[in-house]
Amino acid sequence: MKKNNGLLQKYAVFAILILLFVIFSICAKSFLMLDNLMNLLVQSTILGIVGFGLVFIMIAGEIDLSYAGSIPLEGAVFASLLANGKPYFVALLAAVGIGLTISFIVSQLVTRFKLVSYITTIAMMFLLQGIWYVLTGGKNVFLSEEMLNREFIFGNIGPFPRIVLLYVLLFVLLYLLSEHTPFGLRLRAVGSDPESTRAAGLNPILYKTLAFLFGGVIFTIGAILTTARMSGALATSGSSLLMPVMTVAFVGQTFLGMGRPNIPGVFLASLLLAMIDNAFVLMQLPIWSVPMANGVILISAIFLANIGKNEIIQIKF
Amino acid sequence: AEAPAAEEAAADQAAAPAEAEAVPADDSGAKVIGLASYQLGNDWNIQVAEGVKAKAAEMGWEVIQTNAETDSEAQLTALEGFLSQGVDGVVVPGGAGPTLEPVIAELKAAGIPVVTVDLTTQNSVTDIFPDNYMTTELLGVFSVNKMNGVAGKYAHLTIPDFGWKTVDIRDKVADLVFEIEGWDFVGILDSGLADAVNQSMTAVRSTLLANPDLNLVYSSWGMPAVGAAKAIREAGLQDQVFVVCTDADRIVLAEMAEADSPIKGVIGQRPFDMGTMAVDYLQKAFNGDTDIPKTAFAPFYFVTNNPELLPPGVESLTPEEAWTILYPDVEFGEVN
Amino acid sequence: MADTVVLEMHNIDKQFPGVHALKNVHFDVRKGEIHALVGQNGAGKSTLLKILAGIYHPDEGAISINGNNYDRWTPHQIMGMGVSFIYQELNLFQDLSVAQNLFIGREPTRVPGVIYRNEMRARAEKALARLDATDIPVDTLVKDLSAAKQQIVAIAKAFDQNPSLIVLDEPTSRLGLEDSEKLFAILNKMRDQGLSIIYVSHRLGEIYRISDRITVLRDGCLIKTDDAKSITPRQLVQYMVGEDVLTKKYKQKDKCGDVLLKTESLVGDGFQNVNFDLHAGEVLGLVGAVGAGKTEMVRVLFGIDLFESGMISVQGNKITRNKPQKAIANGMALCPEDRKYQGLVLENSIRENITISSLNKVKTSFWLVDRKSEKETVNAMVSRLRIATPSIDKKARELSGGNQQKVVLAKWLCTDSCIFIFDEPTVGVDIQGKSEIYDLMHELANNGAGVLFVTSDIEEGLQVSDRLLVMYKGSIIKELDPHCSSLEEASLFAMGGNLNEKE
Amino acid sequence: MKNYISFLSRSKTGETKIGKSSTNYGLIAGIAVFALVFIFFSIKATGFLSKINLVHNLVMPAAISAVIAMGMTVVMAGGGIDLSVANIAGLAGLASAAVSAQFDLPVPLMFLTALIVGGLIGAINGVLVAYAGISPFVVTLSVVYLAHGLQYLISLMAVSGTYLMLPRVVTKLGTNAFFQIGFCTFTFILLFIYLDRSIFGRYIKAVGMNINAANFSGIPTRFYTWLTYVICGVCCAIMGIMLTANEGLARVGSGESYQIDAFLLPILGNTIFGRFSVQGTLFSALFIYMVINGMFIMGVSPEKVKIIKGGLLLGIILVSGIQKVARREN
Ligand SMILES: Nc1ncnc2c1ncn2[C@@H]1O[C@H](COP(=O)(O)OP(=O)(O)OP(=O)(O)O)[C@@H](O)[C@H]1O
Ligand SMILES: Nc1ncnc2c1ncn2[C@@H]1O[C@H](COP(=O)(O)OP(=O)(O)OP(=O)(O)O)[C@@H](O)[C@H]1O
Ligand SMILES: [Mg+2]
Ligand SMILES: [Mg+2]
Repeated sequence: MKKNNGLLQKYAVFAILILLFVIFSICAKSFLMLDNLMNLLVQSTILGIVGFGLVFIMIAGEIDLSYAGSIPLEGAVFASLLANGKPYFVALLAAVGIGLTISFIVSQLVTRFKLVSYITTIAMMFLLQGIWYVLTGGKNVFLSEEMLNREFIFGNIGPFPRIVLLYVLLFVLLYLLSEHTPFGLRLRAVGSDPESTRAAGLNPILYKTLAFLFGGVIFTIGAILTTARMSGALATSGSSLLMPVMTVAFVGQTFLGMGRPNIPGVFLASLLLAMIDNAFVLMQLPIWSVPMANGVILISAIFLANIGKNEIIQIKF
Repeated sequence: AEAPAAEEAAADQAAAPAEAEAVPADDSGAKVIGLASYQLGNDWNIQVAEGVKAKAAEMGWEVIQTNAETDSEAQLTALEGFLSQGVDGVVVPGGAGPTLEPVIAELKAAGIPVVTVDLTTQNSVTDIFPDNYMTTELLGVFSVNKMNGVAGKYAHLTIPDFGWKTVDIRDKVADLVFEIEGWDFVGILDSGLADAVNQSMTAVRSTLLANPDLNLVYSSWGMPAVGAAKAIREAGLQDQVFVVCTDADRIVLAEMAEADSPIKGVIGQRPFDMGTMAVDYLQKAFNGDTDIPKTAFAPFYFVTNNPELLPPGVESLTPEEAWTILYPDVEFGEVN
Repeated sequence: MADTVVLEMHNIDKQFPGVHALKNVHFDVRKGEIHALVGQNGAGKSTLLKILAGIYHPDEGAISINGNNYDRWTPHQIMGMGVSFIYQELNLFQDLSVAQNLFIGREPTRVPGVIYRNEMRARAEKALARLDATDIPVDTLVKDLSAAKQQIVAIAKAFDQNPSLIVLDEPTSRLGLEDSEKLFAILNKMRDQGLSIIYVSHRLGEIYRISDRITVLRDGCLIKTDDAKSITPRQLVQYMVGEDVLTKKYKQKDKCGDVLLKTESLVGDGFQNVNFDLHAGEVLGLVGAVGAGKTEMVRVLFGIDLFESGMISVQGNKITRNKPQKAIANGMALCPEDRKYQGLVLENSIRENITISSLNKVKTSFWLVDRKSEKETVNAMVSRLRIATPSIDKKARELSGGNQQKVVLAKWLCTDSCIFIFDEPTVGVDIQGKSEIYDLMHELANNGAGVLFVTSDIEEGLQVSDRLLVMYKGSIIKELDPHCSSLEEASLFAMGGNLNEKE
Repeated sequence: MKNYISFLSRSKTGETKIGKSSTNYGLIAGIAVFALVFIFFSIKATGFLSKINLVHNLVMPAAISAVIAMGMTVVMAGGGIDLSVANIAGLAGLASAAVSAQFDLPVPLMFLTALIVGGLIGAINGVLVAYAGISPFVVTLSVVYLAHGLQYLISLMAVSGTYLMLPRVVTKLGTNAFFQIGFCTFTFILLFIYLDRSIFGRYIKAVGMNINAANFSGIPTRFYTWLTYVICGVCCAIMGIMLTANEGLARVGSGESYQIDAFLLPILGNTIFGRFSVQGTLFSALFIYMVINGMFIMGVSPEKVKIIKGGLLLGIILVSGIQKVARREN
């Protein structure tokens, strides 16, 4: 009911991003170097892409935390196939196929059986981690440079690493899809009120399923990029993404005062996180200060974006 | 790094620390080195980092330290940061070798020498290891002697598939040693990394229940051994089951100090010295030395109250002695 | 032509757990008629319509639309047949803009797959203009609109789909006089163009004004379908209720007690300069068009929102920073406008809802709830207010609207309140329920409480109140004596006119 | 009570029907599955029924994770969520170990320190959620980072910067089943009374289910929202004490292996019991730990246990989901 379009709220997080950028440029030598900035972009890429996947599902009003289980699994399948001399596209297809299968199962559990997506996808995460173990015998699968063709993914086009271009491309496409197409609008509608969707003649089950499948494909892209970056599939690659990805998805909600899951927010939030990590190392601050700064910046950004709203936000289970 | 490396170990053991004292500080100006720790969650890893920092301070170098908290991607990120920052040298204690290989290669290409501790890489100047082959074998011999030459039944506590090279080697060697001796293997028990004491306590309790005739718990690092000891004491089986492990953490030594402690043999590594060794090798690399071994081994102590169970010629320390050497600032038995 | 049947629902039967909501109901609609569907709360009207919409599946029965028969049908099919719905609980997306709401599911595109925003806005403006609702900005989020405007958006959406049959479930319950009139005009025009309309309402006046035929449901059974002209209002009420109910006139009370509630030049968001007294023993009516600011003022009185300036005094205590706890401690009670989201915790049992504000009275030592005395209190309330439920442990969600309203009232009767504020207590409540609520208000007043009765239905305001305040655009512009004022006079004030102008 | 309405002068109009709310099939199914699994293990897993197994391997670990999950239950019942529970537990344990090392505090004071630290962090969470109106997901996520940083800061007090060892008295207590189970029982009883029987519990549940209606009913919603986080923080601290005493040491990251349990158990309890309740959480804890323990004795490897745990969870949720769908179809 209250008008809440103040400049501060709208641009607070954006302002913090800029402010930190300026501070870091001054305080951290070599922060502004092109090399470092490119590093920073590369480092935010995987986080951001997996975040895009999560946000798509959040736009449809659900959440999917199973990525912490599916990413290592898809990575392992991808890497083992490559290691066994299978062509690139076969490995790729297999990984995507697995991602789609997992997402399809999750989506059916959530939509047809009306299961709460938090708990369903956490259970799924456990299950997938177990399956990962059985499939790999518990071993990390490493790939050599030749098998991986790492250069193909991380090489540059002009001054820009390919992976960064891919990231920006995905960002633009997904932004258009989520904000400017009927599909995106309907996902939002389904997310905000599934009952009314039915009344509007749209099938919420269909749209939620599509959102999960879409998210699943994006998670798979994340899995493949992770595998490429880590030169192999690691057991820990999923669980170490769990928290940061949630962070970018939630912090992203406050960008531009949208107050709802959105793609540009994830993009900027992933940059923000990568920037803090990067600059703190450059400034040689003590180890304990990095998590503390993360916490303080996160909370103050959102505090500023929230001033005047002041109503208790509740979680639906 | 394969088995024959164990042979070279003896020579390096003696040589490395001796040299450490000998190398003088570099006058050619202060260096900046990056220290990209994989994790800082136990005494061992902290001590490596402390060793690096102490030695670097002595040389008047600056150290930039990062902590990946077991996230390989964070460690990779840190190394990429060092690269774009243009540090003079890098020390990498722990981590997943193949993951770091590309960035270490880039560092090498940029003329920045990298010394790793506890992981195998191709493009580093040298990889420093505790001599896990020899130490684990010693623990095996010690255990057999403790059983008067009879093979018994043992359980193996570790963090499966953690990608921690040292632990991997210990696991493999241990299982090999015990298999050759004809021991009965009960199974791998997962200690986990967080809350390892607690988790291994529960695991060992259940194992004792299913295998009342267990004789030995072999633990590939320190904290789970403490959990195992607690579980064994709780079941009143101190006389039947004993524990051997690697890592003379304070908590392990404190546990050993208990009169009825089931922990009988502990390998005390010297992580601090591994840290100083790393800096020494960097110094050599800066000086353009060519005789740097690709794999270097660090010295260790065998800690036990029963030295008679060791093969002849192997020196050992009592827990008190080990404590005073490893933790000179704290009085033995004092908890903090 | 008037006899062509466009919709026929055959032998519809529907059971919910514990409720037989529809029993073998037959219902048909002809081309070009307005067909009123009436019945008390819980009679099954909304259920019948939701079955038509394909939201619920009937246990038995079939439908035929324009001669096509269906045994099982989906919302999509029904919409494809040119049927549009306006539900009792508005089915708008609160987080989407007006334009997005209007065109969800049929978004205009220029480049295939990309929404053509300008076109969408323009068409939204046109759709709203058809209802003379040009004051609704098409880019605002629906949640930022007033309830009345949301209703208009829903209607505009339904009309814009060029339906051949349109279903309206209590559309005027949130509309003001002016907007209702506009709606009737549009409906009449549509009918004349051959459109069929199903119209649900609890307001008898409206039903007779616009409907051609009337179907009466009672307890899930079909009672009567006939031409509007051949049913007298009295008969209609009889069909609905099953017995004869007379509209009572309440006797004017001669003596009034002390001032319980007093405001002086109260200013807040949505109203200004409000002065009035509420005395013990009276029912003070407050009427005004929807959007006049009544709810805003009431929220401030109860401390939900803060006021900007002025003064509130309750039983002689001046209040500066008000909040609900303080208001309740001062003896105030509010039955809010939106009983489902403000009055009740729908997932909680009736018992828990009734005692939530008076737990202090049913606690034992250490703040534990004394379940025995709680049960006694609740049982007494349930039987006294005749709340129709098989058990006090049933969820509030499972009650009909009128009964939910009674639960809210029961909650306040359990507290030590002496000032009762009712904000639109009879919206969506059937005739019998309404008269019970009126009786209760007068009973409270007769026993020495002060009752502030807020309503947009000026007729009931006149019928029930002892004194009547009229609010217009946030100000109280007139105090009327309901016993000697006419409906026309009161409505004129509520619409901002005054007698001088009229002369 | 003032007599504004006639019946209040005690004209009791007949006893009204006292009915039961609709049968909770989830609960029946949950208990049945629990019983079946218990019987299965009793027969198949040697030593499962022994006292030491039931007490030390099943109930004791379940007790530790139940305490942290019960704290989360209170928050969830109030409509919030707290991602920082494990970190608060670790921080409280570490802080108490640190003060005990620094000032040689007696054991009760050491425990008190932990409770104060836990309560304080909980209060910060609560203020930001309830009074500043920030999403609990974001607030508690930030506190995850903050608490983690603080843990590092405190760990600098340790000899070599890793972990702090606890006094021997505490360590002895920590492996004592009475101590562990006692702490859990105590927390359970308090919270059970608080949530299920007291007027505050009613308030919290009303706030959790419909904060608007709670406000209109005169419940100070902000205060009670705040309170749920404080209670949760204190529970985390209790769990931190139980865990660190059990381990004999406190270090950065202590308690993190319980993060998932804290999240899962209340939701599982909610699925089975139909609402957030400490009894549901406790039941879930016992259930999960029974399965883990039984599997372990039967020689299933830890990783397979993970599959079985995930599958079992999915199974239970699926049953509740099918039941929900079936009820709707009715
Ligand atoms: N989803 C549901 N689950 C259980 N019972 C329901 C459900 N929906 C409606 N009912 C019950 O079915 C009966 C008919 O309800 P319905 O909403 O159709 O009445 P109505 O005539 O529209 O009343 P009102 O005038 O109050 O809107 C009522 O007893 C109601 O409690
Ligand atoms: N559901 C709602 N959501 C958001 N704002 C609302 C809502 N209902 C009302 N408002 C706000 O209140 C103002 C007037 O509302 P409303 O029409 O309810 O006033 P009222 O005088 O109380 O009329 P009535 O009580 O007859 O409904 C609107 O301009 C709007 O800002
Ligand atoms: Mg209805
Ligand atoms: Mg109103």
